[in-house]
Amino acid sequence: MANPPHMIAHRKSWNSWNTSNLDGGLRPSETAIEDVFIRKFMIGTWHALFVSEIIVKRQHNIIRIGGIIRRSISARKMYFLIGYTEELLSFWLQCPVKLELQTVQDKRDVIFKYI
Amino acid sequence: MEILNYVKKLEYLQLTRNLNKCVLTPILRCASIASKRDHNETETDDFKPLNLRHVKGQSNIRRPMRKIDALPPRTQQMAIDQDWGSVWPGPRTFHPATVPLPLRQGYVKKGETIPNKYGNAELMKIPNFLHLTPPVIKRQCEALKKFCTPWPKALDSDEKCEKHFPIEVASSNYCHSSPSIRDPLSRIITVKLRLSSLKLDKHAKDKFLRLVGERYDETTDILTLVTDRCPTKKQNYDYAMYLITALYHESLTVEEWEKLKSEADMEYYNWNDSKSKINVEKIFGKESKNISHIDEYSESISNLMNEGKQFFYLINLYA
Amino acid sequence: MNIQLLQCARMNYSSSRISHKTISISLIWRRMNCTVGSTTEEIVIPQKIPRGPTDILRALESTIVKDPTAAHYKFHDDPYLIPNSNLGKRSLSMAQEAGRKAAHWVRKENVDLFQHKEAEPFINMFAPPKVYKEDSIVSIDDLKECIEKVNVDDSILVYKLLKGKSVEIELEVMQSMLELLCFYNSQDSLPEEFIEERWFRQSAKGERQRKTWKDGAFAEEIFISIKEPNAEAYSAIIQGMGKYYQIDRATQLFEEAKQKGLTLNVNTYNTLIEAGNLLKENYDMRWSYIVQLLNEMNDKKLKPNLGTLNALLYCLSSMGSKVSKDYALKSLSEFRKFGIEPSLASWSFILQIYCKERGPTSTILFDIMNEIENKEHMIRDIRDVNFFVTAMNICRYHLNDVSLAKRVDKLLHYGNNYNLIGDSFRESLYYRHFFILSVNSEPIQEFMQNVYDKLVPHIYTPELSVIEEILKSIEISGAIEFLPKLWSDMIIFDLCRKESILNFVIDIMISNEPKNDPDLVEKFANIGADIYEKVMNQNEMKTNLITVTGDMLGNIMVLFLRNKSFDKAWDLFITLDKQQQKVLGVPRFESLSALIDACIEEKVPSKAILCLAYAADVGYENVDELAKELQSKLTLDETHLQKLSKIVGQHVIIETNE
Amino acid sequence: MFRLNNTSMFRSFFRAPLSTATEAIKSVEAAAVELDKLYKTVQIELRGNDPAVLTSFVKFATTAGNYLNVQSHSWHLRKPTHTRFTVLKSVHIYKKHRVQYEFRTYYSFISYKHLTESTASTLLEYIERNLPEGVALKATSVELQQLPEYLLEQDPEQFTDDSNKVSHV
Repeated sequence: MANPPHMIAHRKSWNSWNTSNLDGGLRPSETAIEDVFIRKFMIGTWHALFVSEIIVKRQHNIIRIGGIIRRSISARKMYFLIGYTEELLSFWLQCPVKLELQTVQDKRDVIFKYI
Repeated sequence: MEILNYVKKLEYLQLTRNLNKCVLTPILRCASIASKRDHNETETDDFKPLNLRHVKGQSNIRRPMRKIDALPPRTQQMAIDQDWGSVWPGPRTFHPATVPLPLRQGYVKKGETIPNKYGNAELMKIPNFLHLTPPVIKRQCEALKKFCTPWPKALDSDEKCEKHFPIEVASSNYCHSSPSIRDPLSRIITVKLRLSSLKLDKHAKDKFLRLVGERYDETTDILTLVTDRCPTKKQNYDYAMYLITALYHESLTVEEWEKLKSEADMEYYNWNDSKSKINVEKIFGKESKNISHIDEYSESISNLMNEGKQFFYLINLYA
Repeated sequence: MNIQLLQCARMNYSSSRISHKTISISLIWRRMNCTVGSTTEEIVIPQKIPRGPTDILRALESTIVKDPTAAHYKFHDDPYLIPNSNLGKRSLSMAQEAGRKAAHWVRKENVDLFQHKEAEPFINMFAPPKVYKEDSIVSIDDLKECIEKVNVDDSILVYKLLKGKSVEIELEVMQSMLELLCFYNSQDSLPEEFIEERWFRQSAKGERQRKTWKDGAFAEEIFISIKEPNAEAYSAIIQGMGKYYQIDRATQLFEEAKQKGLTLNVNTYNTLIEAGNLLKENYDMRWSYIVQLLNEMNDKKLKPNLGTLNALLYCLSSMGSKVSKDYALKSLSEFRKFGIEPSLASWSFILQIYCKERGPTSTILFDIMNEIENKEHMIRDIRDVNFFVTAMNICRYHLNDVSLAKRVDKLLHYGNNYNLIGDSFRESLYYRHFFILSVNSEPIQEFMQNVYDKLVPHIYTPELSVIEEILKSIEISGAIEFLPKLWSDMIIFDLCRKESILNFVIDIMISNEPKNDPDLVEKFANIGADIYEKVMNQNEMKTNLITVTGDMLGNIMVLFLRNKSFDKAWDLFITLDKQQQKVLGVPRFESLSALIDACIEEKVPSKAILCLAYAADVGYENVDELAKELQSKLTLDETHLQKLSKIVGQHVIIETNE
Repeated sequence: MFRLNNTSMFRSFFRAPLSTATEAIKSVEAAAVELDKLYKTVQIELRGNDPAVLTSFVKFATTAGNYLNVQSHSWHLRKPTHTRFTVLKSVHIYKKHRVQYEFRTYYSFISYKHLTESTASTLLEYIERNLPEGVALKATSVELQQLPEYLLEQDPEQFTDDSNKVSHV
């Protein structure tokens, strides 16, 4: 997060992985809008839980959403959110959606550099 | 009325409290520890002001978060000789508690340590191939072998392939990351055909070549047809095959008007049929094959007519 | 629309093309063989290997074995999100399903927002369901679709709407509607996609024999509205009533149909045979009733099926007389003549018939296993899922044979047989039997290595009774090296809330002192510290608190002392001394004397005297000897001696002084 | 001649329907056995943003090909193609200051040689299923076909007739 966008592919990697931005890629605008939608949805649904960017990976018609979250709510609530998010986003985007999360104890665990 | 008074009183109280904060505390800080303790006690005993104006200062005391223990990462329980292909069977975002490797990733300045795998988003971003380790590929291919068939032994070289299978049909399939599996480009069909495999005589070949135009490559003797006007691959394929059939049969038939073909319409200059031959015979007064050096002459004329009056040609000829 | 048309066209094309092509190829081949083939080698084109759309995935899946460190794949693979107890497994997967239900609800509430079609080809599961209201315009096709999609409520609504418009509904649709309503008792069941709820639902044992058929519900309405109901209609309604235990009316309708001279289908007879248990009280009457029904079937030339066999065996299994065994075997062989192979459900009924709790031991399970071993079984009867639990139960209680249990377990893991385990309740019951049987009949080392480590915690989380058995086995064999692992598992599974089990663990640790293994001693001390912390920091608000006994604390103290951590032991003693109202009873004398010995070793006479005072307070007799020992080992000053004399009396000290 | 044959066959069909029916079934079975198509080459073009991912994938795909006994070779384009967008850095003004966005697409190619249809579809499905995120794949297959019957057989009369005519001209 500490690196500006022009450092992408040098010091850090992309947050969205899809084939729309390649030569001859299909649906570039739709993909971008959907990615924004996914990010907003995740931030709102998983309120104050994400401590990293939201990574959206698309492979065939599967969308995998990754990220790091805090352990500030119980595992049961998280499972509710997982079920809800996966199902509703699948309905909306009409692709199978999978969450691939990593939990950390504290916000500070993901910070490795202060600027 | 009473309420107003109350509020005023409150304001007064608050003022004193603020005064306390601004003036007294710094002084008291300098004072001895004992007196400070006394002061704190008095403050807590103090009448608590009702804060109506701004609720911000009134933070309700949070219940201390119950710390929920997580299991230790399961990398610790993994056996050394475990079957990695079963632990990580498919494509998945990296997870530090499942991958027992001491990985590090991230950009740092010189001399600093690269951040480790826990809570590292960079490692989660990059597509990994942890599910495709060499032994796993081998194992999976073994399982897939039952779906494969061997290539016919008799067709081990390109020449043999070409001899027995003169038509090549090329088409593409696309794999994108999108909810739709369609790609308009996949409809295109390219059919290649070696012309010598068709039994064409002189006239038919001539007609065929005139019909196909630049789709025929003389150096390789290959006809290439690209069809993309129909919406599906199958239709385009059928169309291409139809084209070949139509071309073939069309070139075999001889129409009435083809007899009108004159010297100017010939596809190349043929001295034997040309006016030059008649003229030469007229000059010499005998048949052309009896004239000496007639072969060189006819060849030069044909070359000149067929290749054009190119400078290079002349140079080559006389140099 | 266009695309669909094109696809149709394409399909036609391809089918015609295939036949055409193969013919042409064969023709060419013939010629090639005579012209080219004779001079050069023959070209052999291999045949195409037919392959379904998921065959590759299945082939790849076959290379994967179970990973013992991983949780079930329905759980998120993260240390925080992996459930560790039975309760956790249940609540987490149910929470996830609740989230999915919430999403379904959102979609249902906002149908108009989910009308876009992004995917190509479109996936129907992502589309919102069609909503029928009182004022929606419906056609007969809608009704057909509702029946097709097993929407009971919707089909009732659509049916009513159609009736309101007095649309003529053909008999075929009426029949399928009636069948739907009878099968589901005129109400919607749990949707197919919520598998977790099905998995964790308690086996519906309690409500088994109760009448649940809705009298006068829509199913009956439809049945009445069919003019001159035919045999199919009668069959459907009788089966529905039989399924939901409305036996009286089912038989009534059965008689009615018979009077009309209708021939009901086999499944109706099966239902009626099963109802025999409820209809007739006497065993003999039941049997004659069944025989009568079978004869009737024979008269009407109905061919019995597997359902008939299972219904028969079900009735026999609850009869319990000696004849039932004979009847069971006879009917098995009889049905074999018809070419009907018994399913797993039949075998489980046979087991129930043969292996009664108080009856003689029967080894029929060996014969059954020989019959069904090393085969992949498909579900053919809904009660097939009972087999593995029943078989394991018999292995444990009836035969007590671990090798047979292993054979059963092997069969369970053969191919896709694991699908027949049933639900979570049956699964844990199965493993409970298996665990207790193996821990009681195998050496503990082998058990831990072959069974425990492979199945716990992700496939099966042992219950308290199982843990108790394992602890017993550890105690008997003295295999204390497994205790630390078991203890950490117990903490994870949240099984250490019971006082008896805590005491049991402590007792094992006390009575089996690891002599020359300092590592284990330390681990034991840590376990002690865990227990100590647990019992002292209990939430007062909770019910069923663990009572803290002095005995327990004394034992923990000994564990500390064995680990040479005197300070901890001393802290514990202080709390013991101070919070006497909280601690029930007193520690054993041995624990106290061990502490005093340790005090002597540490050369802290004041502490030793304090301890001595405590021992004297609670009234142990042998305090005198301890005091003597203390005096002899340590040189005490005046004040200490004074205190000592106060505790044990002057005589002891004087004696030693002399 | 042809017609005669045809009618006689129909007659026999009616006379002994059973035997011919079984024969018909047999012939259907024979037709159902489908022969493999032959592919001269299957060329795979990969596009991706990250060259490292592409190299890993190419390595995987060639290894998989080797295990399935398919010859393969691979190559990369040395430089990526760039698609650039230049826009104002500020929202509306300051024309001097711009920012440039760029899409880079790296290309890799794999070519498999001599596959039967079963092998090709298996291999393709296997590697497509394992295609990493952010990589697009294009598989071009070149199928070998024989000349259709109707292009080989000619009407002999027409043929000779034609050749005569041409020679006359």
